[in-house]
Parts: sequence; C-alpha cells; structure tokens
Amino acid sequence: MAETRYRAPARDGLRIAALDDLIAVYHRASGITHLVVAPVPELLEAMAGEWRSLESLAEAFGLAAGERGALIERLDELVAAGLVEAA
Amino acid sequence: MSDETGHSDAGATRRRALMLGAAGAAAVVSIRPALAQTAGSVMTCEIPVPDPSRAGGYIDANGNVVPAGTKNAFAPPLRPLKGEDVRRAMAGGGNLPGVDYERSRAYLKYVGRLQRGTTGFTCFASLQMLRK
Amino acid sequence: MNGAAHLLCRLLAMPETARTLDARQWGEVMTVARAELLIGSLAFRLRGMVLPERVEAILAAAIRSAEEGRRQALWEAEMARRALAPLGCPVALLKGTAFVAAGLDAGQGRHIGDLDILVPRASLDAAEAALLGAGWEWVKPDPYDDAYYRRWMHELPPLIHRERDRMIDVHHTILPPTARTTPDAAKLLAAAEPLGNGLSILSPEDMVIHAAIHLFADGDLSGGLRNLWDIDRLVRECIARDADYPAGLAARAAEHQAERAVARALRAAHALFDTPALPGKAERLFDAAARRRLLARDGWGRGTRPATRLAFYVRSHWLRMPPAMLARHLWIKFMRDRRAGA
Amino acid sequence: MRHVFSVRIGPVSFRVGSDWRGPVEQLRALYADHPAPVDGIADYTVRLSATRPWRRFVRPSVAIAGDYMLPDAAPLPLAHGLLAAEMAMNLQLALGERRFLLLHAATVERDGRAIVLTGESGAGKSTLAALLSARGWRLMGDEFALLDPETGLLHAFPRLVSLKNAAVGVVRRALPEARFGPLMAGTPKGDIRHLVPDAVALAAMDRPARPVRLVFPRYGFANDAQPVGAGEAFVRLTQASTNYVALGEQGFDALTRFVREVPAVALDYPDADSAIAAIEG
Repeated sequence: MAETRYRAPARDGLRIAALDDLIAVYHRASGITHLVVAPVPELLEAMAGEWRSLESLAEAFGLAAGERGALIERLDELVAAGLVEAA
Repeated sequence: MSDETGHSDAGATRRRALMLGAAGAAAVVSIRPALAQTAGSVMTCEIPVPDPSRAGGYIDANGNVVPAGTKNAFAPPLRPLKGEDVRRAMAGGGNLPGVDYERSRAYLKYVGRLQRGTTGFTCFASLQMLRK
Repeated sequence: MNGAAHLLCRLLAMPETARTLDARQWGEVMTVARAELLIGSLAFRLRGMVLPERVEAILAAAIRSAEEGRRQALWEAEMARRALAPLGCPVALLKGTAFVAAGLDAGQGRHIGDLDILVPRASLDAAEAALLGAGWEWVKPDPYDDAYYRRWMHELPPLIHRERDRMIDVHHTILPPTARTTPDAAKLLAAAEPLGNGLSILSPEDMVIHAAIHLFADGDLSGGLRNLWDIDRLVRECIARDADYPAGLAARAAEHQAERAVARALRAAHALFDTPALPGKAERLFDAAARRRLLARDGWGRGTRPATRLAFYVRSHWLRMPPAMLARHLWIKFMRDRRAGA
Repeated sequence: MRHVFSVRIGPVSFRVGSDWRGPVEQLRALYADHPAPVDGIADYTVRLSATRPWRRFVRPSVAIAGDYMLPDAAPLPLAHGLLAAEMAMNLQLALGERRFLLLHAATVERDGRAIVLTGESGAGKSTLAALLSARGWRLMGDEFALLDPETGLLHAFPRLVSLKNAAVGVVRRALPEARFGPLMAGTPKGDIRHLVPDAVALAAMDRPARPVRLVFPRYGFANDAQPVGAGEAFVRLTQASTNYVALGEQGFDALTRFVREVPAVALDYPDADSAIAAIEG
C-alpha cells in the first residue's frame, strides 16, 4: 500500500487571525472556524496546497523517530477536522 | 518534551519551533452553531420521555428505553419534562417535581443520553449550555 | 385562501409579476416562501429587479443564507467523498447537493438539508462502516425503525455527523424495493455523469425522474412545491441544451417504470410554473387534488386543507408498501402510540 | 389570522398574528410608541396559535410559531401570551437574521460609545441595562446586540426589557415613572414583567453606536474585574451568537475585528450598585 500523504488547503483557502494566544482559522471551503494552537499553523503552512508524506514532514521539522507518534496524532486531528486531506 | 540531550543544536531549535503538544490534548477546536444557548433564553422547552418514536417504552436505571413492563424499569412520565425542571435537577442534584429519587435519576440519565435528531435534544442542549 | 402560495408560483415563473405586488402581498408571499423553503430560490429569481427597499433587504439576506447553505452542502459532499474514497465504489450525489455541485439552475438559492448519496447495493455495508469510522453516528436508536429501514427501505437509516451535526442519507436505489414502481438502480449509476472529483450526478433524465418519483410515487407532497420547482428548473435547462430532451425523458421514464409519476409531475409543473412539457392525458381529479395539496398554505405560513394533506399522507404509505406490510406497519405504530397514550 | 399587530424595533420589524385578542392588545399598548414597519413590510412573521383547535377555548395554550421555528418549544398558557409573543419574536431573529451578527447581549450607549454586556440568563444583563438607562445611558437593547459586519457598529434593538423575579422590584424603584407590562407570575422563567424602553431609547433607535467595551457580568460573586483576552472573548462570543456560523466568513471578519478592537472584562459583582460603579468608572 502506498504511503499516506497529507495536504492542507492552499493559502488563500484559509483566513488566519491571531487572537492573543489562540489562533482563529476560518476554512473557506467548509465555512468552519477552528481555534488552534501550535503546531497547527506551522503544519498547515508546511503542506499548504501540496501533498506531503509523513516522512517529508518529519524531516522538514527535524523530528526524531520517537516523535512521529505525536505528529501522526496531530495530523489525524487535522484530518478529522477536515483541515487536512489524507490520501 | 522533557529536556533532551544528544541532538544537534539545529535539530533542537527546529523541534522547539514545532511544539507537538501533549498526547491526547486537542490542538484544534471547531466552533459549532451555538443556537442552543440563546434558544434557552428565547424560549422555554420541554423533553418528552421517551421521544415519540419510542413512546410507551419504560426507562431503566441507566436511562435506556426498554419495553413497557420491564422489571425494575420505570414507566415514563405522563407529561413531557419541563426544561427548567430538568436544569434545576441536573444542576442541584435534586429530584424532578413530584418524582422520587431513583425515578428522577433514570429520567435524567435518559435526557443525558439524547442525541441530536431526537425530540428533546435541542432543549437538552440548551440546558447544557446554561449549566456552565 | 391559496392566494399567497399561488402568487409565489407566479413570481417564480414570471418575475415581472413583482411589479404588481402591494405591501400585504409581499409580506404574505415571503412568509409562504420561507415556509416552503423557497425564499432563496425566489431571491435569486428576483435578483436585479427594482423592488421595494425592505423586500430587497430581505431577499439579499436570503441570498447570503443560500450561499452559506451551498458551501456547507458541498463540504458535506466532500467529507463523504473523503470517507468513501478508499472503497473505490461509484458515489452519486442526489437532489439539492447534486444541483449545486453541477452548477445547475435548480441549485440557485436551493435550500439543502441532508446530504443524499446513491451507492451500489453491494457497497452499502462497506459505505456504512466507512462513514461510521469517519465520525457519522446513528440517529434513531429504535430497534423497530432500524429493522424496518434495513428490510424495506431504499436507504440506510439516517446517519448524523457528530461534529458537524449534518445528516447523510445513503441510498442504494431511489424507491423502496417494496414499492410498486421499481426504478433500475444499476442503470441510474451506469448513466451517472462524473463531476471530476470522484463523485457523480445522475443523468439529466434520471434527475427529473428521481424528483418526479419522490413527489408522486413516494412522498406525501410535503415540501412538494420546492421539488416541483426543481423539476421546472431542470426541465427548462435540459431543453435549452437539447431540444429533444422531452422525448429522451419519456423513454427513460418507461425504462424505470416511472412514466406515470413523470407525467403527473410535468403536468403539475406546467400548471403551476408553465413548465414546457409534452402534452400528456390529464387525470383531472388527481391533478386537481395534487394542485390543492401543493398550494395548501396560507399567507401566514400555516398549512391548510388538512383533509387533502391526510389523503396524500395515507397514499404515500400505500404506495411504498404492499398492503399486508402496510397493515403490519400501521399496527406496530398503533400499538406503540396506544402504549404511549396509556 | 384573527388579530394582527405589526411593529418595528430598530432595524427589525415583525408581523404578529394571534388567535386571541389578549396578547395583541397587550403588544399594542406596550409598543404604542414604536414605529410601524417601513413601507408596511415586516422582516418576520410570528404566529400565536392554539396547539389544537379546541385549545383556543379550553385551557387555552399558545404555541410559538412563525417563519422560523424550533422543535421542543413548549407552549405557554394564554395568561403568558405576551411572553410567548416576545419569545417568538426573539426566536425569529435568533434563527433567521443574516444582516447582522447577533450577540446575546444587552447594550447601553452614551456619547456614541456603546458598552456591551453579555452573559447567560441570570447574569443580570437586562437588570443592569435598565438601571443604567435610569442613570442617563441610552438603552439599545437587553437581548440582542446587532453588529453590522460592514461598519463594525452596533444597531439598537430596543424591545420590551424582560425583567425577572427580584429585578422587577429593583427596576421599578429605580424607574418609578416608567411603564411596565402586566406581571406574569409562575412562568417557566419565574415571575416576569416587561419594561417599556424610555423615550430616549425610542427616539435614538435608528442611530448606531461604536462598541468601546465588552463586559461579561456575573452576579452573586465578590467584586472582581479581570481583563479577558481576545481569544477567550472570541470563543465566548461565538457561543453567545445564534448566527455566527450561519454568517460564514462575514461573521468571522466581524467577530475577529470586534474582539481585537473592543477591550473585554469579566466583571463579578455582588449587587447592582457595585456593577454600575464598575461599568461607569
């Protein structure tokens, strides 16, 4: 089976407003507002409009092998919220 | 992440830039329609127990709807529960008016298990919001 | 008493009628349009006309509201697509979501409630499992209703998404298998037109047949005015693209054993919206009753003509079930209601 | 319907139809100084009708209905028909409004600067707004603040002020000249009496105001005022708005702008005097 890849909306598909320590993200395709904290904005930026593998994301952020689990957990959360598409 | 050693400086810096957060803690909260709170203020509501599609069923101690006549289950109330009564009983732990303790608990458990799309859910949701 | 509902039809069919309305009529017609979930369609139809200031403000808000509804409907379709993509089975969008996904006139301002999709019967269990795994949940906890759906209906029991609070109806055909009309589900999917993203919509003929069946071979005509307006829009747009459409529609209806429902729907649409239709033989009593039912709403938004409503309600059950099953269905409901009353 | 009443409250107008004369006569008396809908065309229709035909006469019971309805709405006895009408009007706005971002809040204004008081039922919004109106503030509304996404200004919605239980006496003492509706005892929300907004509120109801402060009052706690960050204010206001999600991106823009521009404070108060001192101070 091919490796799972992830993609976030292109930059103009999101409206992002920093409100103190929270970040409000308006997702144009769904009309849903999400309130997020780190590392969500960084992840969304890293895969804005392009498919990225887990491997390439982990590498881009210099994650150690033991941190993959936490990254997958965040990605799953984003997929469930519809902010990220997995294929 | 606890203080780690043995990684290159560059790696450590980048890792700080990506705070992965604690396992199990949500990093995304989605805003849902908040009709319920204001609904609680702009109207009074009621909750039929059980909902009309299961009318006549009894309520067991866990709030499940069971066939009428089931042993140790309670007959449903004759009238729908009033939203305000449910709110008071849930907030204060007291009984519903004119209903004894165990029966009240069973009815309240039924209410607590209501799902969207079931009659009474909007009312229950509005009470939930007000309880906070 | 049917003035306001009839006036709504005239406005939809002939927007220039708007010039003749007084304040009272505007108030009534907008109330009826809201009750029939046609306010968005009306707003799009009257867009660009010179209207009383307050009417314009109300309709502008209705357009914004419809646009948000459209966005949400398309998003639900996208989320269903993502959940079902791994199955690799065809997924056709039905009704309002299909109209907006394909950019059809019928989607302009269309109110869209649930997401309706059609999948092959063989994929039903897998589709159910995939949706449950992607955050959808059962709505109805009643075991009788559940068994009823699974045995007799043309769809899974409705599912609702636990985060987004939106319902999905997963159909494997467009009429219950028990009904006397038996459209060919495999043909529907075979003729479906791809949208390019893995989803498809029914062919232009099947879309109208589905709408007609829903009106006259399945439903009790509640919300029927909106369905009839869909039919008008679809037929007009299809004829504009292909002048031979009516003949193709008639032939296709015969394949699905749905000639009667389609003919009735076209006659009703012609009567209320001047829809161009092949002149079929009128059924005077039925046509008149259907019109009475479709227009059974007053200028306060209240449903009127309870006897006509009840007649169509009973008819809808009669059509869906063989008589013995109908009796069983009504008996179980009766017993349940009786216990409730006790 | 048999009895009909129409009214404009700020930018929103209603057409109310009733099976009974009583509620319409009360509305007519209490809204006597409000204008009629512009051009005679109302934004929303409300119906007060009998739950069953015979319930028009036997233990009359008022069902709340209209252009927009919610399941589970409990009918009210005819004696509480005025309350039913007010609830039904609020419900139309809560469910149907798309021109303004609706905040469940009371608003008062002075010199063009508006203070928004938001909180759940029982936080004291209506009482504080009424008491502030007795001290020279303009009452813009006690239930909904209407935020215009285009301008960021608040529009007034001065409907009858709904006072509950002990607040009725408190406000009557503060406003001895004011007009009040009938006392409706034993409603699901307690004893209710409506206050008619004063002449100042009605004369200025078409004048919007710039929001300058957002207050989250909480009654029954020791005096305390804590600043509320923009993020928290945003979340709380999405939950205090019935149409935030329905407005889509327009709602997002309006609300992010609001919480960034308007400083917010959580105000705990043990009694009305200390809340007023904190708000005016």
